[in-house]
Amino acid sequence: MFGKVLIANRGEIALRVARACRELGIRTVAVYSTVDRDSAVVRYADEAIHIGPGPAKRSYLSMPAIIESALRTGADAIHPGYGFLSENSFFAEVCAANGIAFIGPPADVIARLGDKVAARQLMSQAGVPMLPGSLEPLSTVTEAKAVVDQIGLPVIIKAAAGGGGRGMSVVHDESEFARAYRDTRAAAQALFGDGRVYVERYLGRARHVEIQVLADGHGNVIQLGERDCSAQRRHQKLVEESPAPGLPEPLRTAMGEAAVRGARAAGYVGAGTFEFLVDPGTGGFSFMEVNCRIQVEHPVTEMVTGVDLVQEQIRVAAGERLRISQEDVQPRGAAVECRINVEDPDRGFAPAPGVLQEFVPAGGPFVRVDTHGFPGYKVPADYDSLLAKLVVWAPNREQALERMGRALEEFRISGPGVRTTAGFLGELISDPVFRRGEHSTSIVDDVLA
Amino acid sequence: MFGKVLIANRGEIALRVARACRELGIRTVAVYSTVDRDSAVVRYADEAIHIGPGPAKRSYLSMPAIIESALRTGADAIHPGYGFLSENSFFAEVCAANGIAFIGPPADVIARLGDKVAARQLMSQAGVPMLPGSLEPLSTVTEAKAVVDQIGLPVIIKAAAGGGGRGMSVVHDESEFARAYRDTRAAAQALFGDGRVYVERYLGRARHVEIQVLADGHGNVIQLGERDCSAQRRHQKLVEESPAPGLPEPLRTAMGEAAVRGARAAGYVGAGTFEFLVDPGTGGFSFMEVNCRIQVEHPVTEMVTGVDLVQEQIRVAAGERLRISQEDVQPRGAAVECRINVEDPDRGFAPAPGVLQEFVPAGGPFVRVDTHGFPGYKVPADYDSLLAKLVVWAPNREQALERMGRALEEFRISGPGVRTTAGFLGELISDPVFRRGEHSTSIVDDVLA
Amino acid sequence: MTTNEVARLFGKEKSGDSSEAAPAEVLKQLQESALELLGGLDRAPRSLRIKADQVEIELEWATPEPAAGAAAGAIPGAIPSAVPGAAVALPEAAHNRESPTGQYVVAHTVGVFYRAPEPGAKPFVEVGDVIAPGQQMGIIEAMKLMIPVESEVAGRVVEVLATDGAAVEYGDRLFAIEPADS
Amino acid sequence: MTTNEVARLFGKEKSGDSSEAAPAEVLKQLQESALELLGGLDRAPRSLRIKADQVEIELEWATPEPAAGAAAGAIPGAIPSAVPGAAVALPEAAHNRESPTGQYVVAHTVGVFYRAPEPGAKPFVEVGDVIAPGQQMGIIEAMKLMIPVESEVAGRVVEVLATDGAAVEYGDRLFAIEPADS
Repeated sequence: MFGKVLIANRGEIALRVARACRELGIRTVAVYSTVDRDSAVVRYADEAIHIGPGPAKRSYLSMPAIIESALRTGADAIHPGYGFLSENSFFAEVCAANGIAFIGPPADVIARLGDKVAARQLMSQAGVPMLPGSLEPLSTVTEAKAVVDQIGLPVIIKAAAGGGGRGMSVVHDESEFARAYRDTRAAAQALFGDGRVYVERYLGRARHVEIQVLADGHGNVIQLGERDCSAQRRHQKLVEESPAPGLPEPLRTAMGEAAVRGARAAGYVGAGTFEFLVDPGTGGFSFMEVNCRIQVEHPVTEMVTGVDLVQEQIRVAAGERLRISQEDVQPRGAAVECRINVEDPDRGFAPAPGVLQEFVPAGGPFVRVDTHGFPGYKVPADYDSLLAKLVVWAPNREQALERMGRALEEFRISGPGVRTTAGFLGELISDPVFRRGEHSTSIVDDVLA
Repeated sequence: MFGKVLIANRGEIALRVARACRELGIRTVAVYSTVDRDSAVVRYADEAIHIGPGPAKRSYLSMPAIIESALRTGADAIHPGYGFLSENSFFAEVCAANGIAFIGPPADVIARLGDKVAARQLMSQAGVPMLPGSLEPLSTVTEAKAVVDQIGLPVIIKAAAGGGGRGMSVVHDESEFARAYRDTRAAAQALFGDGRVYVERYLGRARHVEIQVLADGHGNVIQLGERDCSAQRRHQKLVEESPAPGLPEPLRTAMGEAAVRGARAAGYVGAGTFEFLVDPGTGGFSFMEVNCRIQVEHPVTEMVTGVDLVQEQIRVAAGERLRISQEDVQPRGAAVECRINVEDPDRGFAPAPGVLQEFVPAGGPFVRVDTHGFPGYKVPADYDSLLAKLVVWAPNREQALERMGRALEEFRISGPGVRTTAGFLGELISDPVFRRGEHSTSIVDDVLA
Repeated sequence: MTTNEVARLFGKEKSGDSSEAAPAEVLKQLQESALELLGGLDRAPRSLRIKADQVEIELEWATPEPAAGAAAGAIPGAIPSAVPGAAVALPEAAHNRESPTGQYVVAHTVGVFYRAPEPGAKPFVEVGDVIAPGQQMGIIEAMKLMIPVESEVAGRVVEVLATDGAAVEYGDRLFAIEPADS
Repeated sequence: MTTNEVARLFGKEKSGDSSEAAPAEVLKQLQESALELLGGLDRAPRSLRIKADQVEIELEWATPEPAAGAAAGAIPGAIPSAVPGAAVALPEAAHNRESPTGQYVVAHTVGVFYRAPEPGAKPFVEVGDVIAPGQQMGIIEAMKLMIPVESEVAGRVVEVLATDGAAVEYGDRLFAIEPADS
C-alpha cells in the first residue's frame, strides 16, 4: 500500500480522498492555489503545497507544479479526483515516467476510452449495445449524410474528443444537417484541437443511467449497480439516485453485464463508470461513454452497497486485489444525492459565491454530507460551484425522498451574496413528476415548466 | 398517523424525534426551558412553547406544563425521548387521561418493568436467563443472608426501584454484608422513595450487551440485534457498537430470542431494550433490566439494520403495524458510536460547557452525526453533558474503528471553557485492549490504567 | 446563532400581497419611529429592532450604558438565570409590554391565565391596588390544576398586561408593578 | 467564524413580482436612510441593518468608536484578491522576509530555485544590480523543466531572499526590489 498520496484536486473531492487515505493509514499531501489557501483540505492534509494562482491552468492543471510537489514530498501516488487532470492520459504517463502511481486506469486505457470514436468501436466489438450510427469518424458531409440516410433522423453529431455534453449538435431536419455538421467540426477543432466527429441516432427523452464498475490489476471486474442521473439542467447533473426508479430487473442485469464486458475488453483498472442511455419507449439501452475517474455522484452507490469506492480505487491502484467479489455486492434500499451549488436559481443559476457566514450541514439518521464548506469559509469564484453533496439513504425511494426533503430544509447556508440551489432542489424532488420516477433527461425542464 | 407530536425533551434526542416526525409528515411542537430558548429544536420544530426555567423539575419534568402545552397546540401524541419523563408510568397515564398518545409502552408495562423485582419475576417466568438471586424483595438481613448463603459471594444488592447504575452495592466479604444491606435500603428509600432491595450474584468483569426490540400493538415483536455497551466509565456509556465483538453466534441468537420472549410476556409495545450481562468465563448471559424508551445509542442499530427505530416507534404508537418482519432484519457490517460530551477528561470528566465558537461536525462516507450543537450555540450547564453522537459504519469492526478515528480527529469543537471527550475517545478506541474487542465493563479502567 | 448581542429586526413575510404601503414610505416611518423611540427612552438600549411589513431596521450598540436600577443591567448579553418562583422583573419575552418601573409579575408556568376566582367574579386585583408579598393576583390553569399567581413583592399594580382567559407561556408578563420601596 | 468586522451591502433579488420599486432605487433610499439615521443618533451604534423588500444594508463597526458617516469607507478584513501572474508585491506568504520597499520578485511555480545557469557559474544577478523588465534573475526547476525567473519591473536588487537550491512554493519571495520609479 502507498505510504503517501498527493491529492491533485480541491473542494469536496479532495477532502473525500483525504478521508479515505486517513482511514487507510496513508499520509496525504494537499496542493492548493492561492484562493484555496484557507480551504478545508489544506487544514486536513498532513502536508500542503502552494502550487499556483487561482486560475486552474497555472495550478490544478499545471503538471510540472503537481509532479514537482509529489517528488518533493515523496508521494508514492497521485489521486486526481474528478475534472482537472483526472482523465488526462498524458498526465498519467508523466506520473509513470516520474515513478509515481496514478490512481486511475492505465494511460492507454484513458486515451482509448477518451476518444469517443475509438470507445464506440471497442464497446461495439465487446458486444455492448450501441445506438445506430457511424463507427468511424466522418470525413465529408456526403459520408455523414449517407449514415443519416441509413439510421434516420433525428441524429446527434458528436466530437470524438468531446464528452460531458460539450461539442455536440442535434439535427431534426435534413436541411439543417450540412450546416450543423460543419459547425460541430469547427467547434470540436476549436474546443479540443481535434475536429473528428461522428453521428448517431438521437434519443430525445431518454434516461441517463450509469453503471459503476471496479476492476483490479488481477483480472477481477465487478459492477456495483446503477445510478440514474437523468435529472440534469444543461447537461449538469442535479440529482442522482440508485436504484434507477422503475428500471426493469432484466434491463438492470443486462446493463451491469454489458459494463463488466466493456471494462474487461478495455483492460480497465480502477473505479469507472459506464454511461448509458435508456430508451423509455423500447426499454433498450445503448452505450454513451466511459468516465475514467471517480464520479461526483459515487456516494449514491456507496450508500446502497456499503462499498467505499475511493478506498477500493486507491487499493487497486497500489496493486492490491479487490476485497469484494460480485456476490458481495448486495445493494440495499435507495439512496439519493442532491448537489448543492452556490448558484442563484432565480438568476439563471448564475454563480453566487461568497463568505459562508452560516454553514450548518444537515445531520441525523441516514444522512451523509460531503462538503468542503465550513462557517467562515470564503467560496472562491474561480472554480465550479459545487459546495456540498447531500446524500440520504432509506429502505425505499419514497422514504429517501422524504428524508432528502427534511435534510435540504435543515441545511443552513448563508452569507452576503451567497445563494444556493438547496431550495430549488427541494422543490424539484417534491414535484409529482419527479416523485413518479418516470425520469428522462428533460425532467428538470418538465418540472420547471 | 398522528398529525402533530409534542416532543417533551431537549438536546440531540429532541432533534432526532423532530427529524423523524418531519420525514413522516407530522407537525412538531418543541417545549423548552429558559436556558434552551435558542436551541436547535426550538428553531426546527413547527411550534415551540416556553414551559419553565432551567431546572428540569420546573420544565422538562413538569407534567402540567407539558400536558397543557400539548392540549393547547392540539398535539395528538407526546414523544418523551430518553430520561426526563420517558419511563414515568404516571406520566403515561396522565397522557392517556388527557386523550394524548404517549409514544412508549403502555403505562402498566412501564410500571411493571420499572420495578426491578417485578421485572425479574416476569422475565424468569418467561424463561429469560437470570443471575442467581432473590425473586422477591428482601425484608430482613437474615432473609437476605440466606439468599447469599445459597448463591455465594460476591453479590450485588440492588434497589427494586433503581436502574442506570444508581442504588446498588457490591459485597465481596460476608462481614460487610449487613451494613451494605442497610445502607442500600436507606439509599433506595432516599433516592426513589422505595426501600425495597433484592440480591443477585455479582459478575465482576462481565460484558454489557443489550438487544433492541420493536413491538406493535398487533402482536408482532422483532429483535434488531445487539449492542455492546461495555465501554463505560462509572456506569456512563462512552462507546457502543454492533455487532458485539467476538460474540458467539449461538449466544447472539439465544439472547435475541430471550428478548423477544420477554417482550411478549410483558405485553411490550414500542421500542425497547433488553440489557443483559454476558459472562466471558461461562459464555452465559443473564437479564439485567428493560429500558422502556428509545436509547441514546439506538443509531448503532439503525446503521447496521437500516431500520429507523424512531419512525417505527412513532408508527406503532399510532396503532400501525410494524413495517418489517424478523426476516427483514439483516444486520450488515459494523457500527460504532462515540458519545462526545462537554467534559474535561483531564479534570475527572467535570462538565465543561460554554459557547461553541467553532463547531464543525465530522462528515463524509459512512459517518452520521446526531447533535444539537451549532456554531455560536451556548451549551447550558443545566443538563447532561452529551453534545454529539458520532456514529460510523464500515463492512467490519476494524474498518469502522479506523473510520471513527478519522472522524473524531476532524470533528472541531472549541470555545472558551469548552472541553470535550473527543480526544479521550480517540485514544480509547485506538488502544490495543479496545481493538482486541475483549470487552468488559472494566475496559475503560483497564485502558486508563 | 451568533452572539447574544444581536438583536434582529427583520421580517420574513413571504411574497408581498400587493395591498401594502410602499416600502419607501414604511421605511421613512420606521426611521422616524426609531429615532422617536430612542429619544423617548431614559435608559439607552443595547439594541433596537423595528419591523413593519417587508421593512425592518435593526440597531445595536457595543458598550452598555450604566443601567439605572433593575436586575437586567449587569452583564450585557448574559442570560440571567431564572430564579425559580421569581415573579418579578424577568427580562425575557421582549415582545411583552414595557413597564416604566421595569417590574412585573410573570407567569411561572404555561397555562391559561384568569384574573378572577371564577367566571363573573370580581378580579383578584385591579390597577391601583396595593399588593403585599404572597397576595394572590390571579390563577393559571394548567392540566386542570389551578395554580395561584402570587406577588413576591410589596407594591402597587400599575397595569394589567394579560387579558382574562389568555394562554400564557412561562415568563410572560401578567402585571406591571410599582414596588413599594422604589 | 465570521469576523465582526464585516460590512455588508447586498441585494437579494428574488422572484421579482413586477410591481415593486427597482432594487437600485430601493438601495438608494436605504442608503440615505442609513446616513440619516446615523446622523440622528447621539450614541454611535456597533451595527446597523436596514432591509426593505429584497434589498438590505448591514453595517458593523469594529471599534466601539465608529467613524462618523462611515457608511462606505474601506472594508476591514477584506481579502485582497491575488492578481494572476503578478510577480511583484504579492501579498501572500506572510512568513517571508519583508522588503523596505515592499516589492518582490516571487516564485511563479513550485520547484527548486537556482541563482545561476549551472552549478559553479556566476549568478544571474547580485545585490545592487540594476534590472530591466524581462531580465532573467534565476531559474526554477519543476519536473525537470527549467523555468526562467524574470523581473516584471525595472529596478535594483536590494536583497536575495531565497538560497540557491532551495525548494520554493508558488508566491515565495525570491528577491527584494527597489523599483526604478520609486
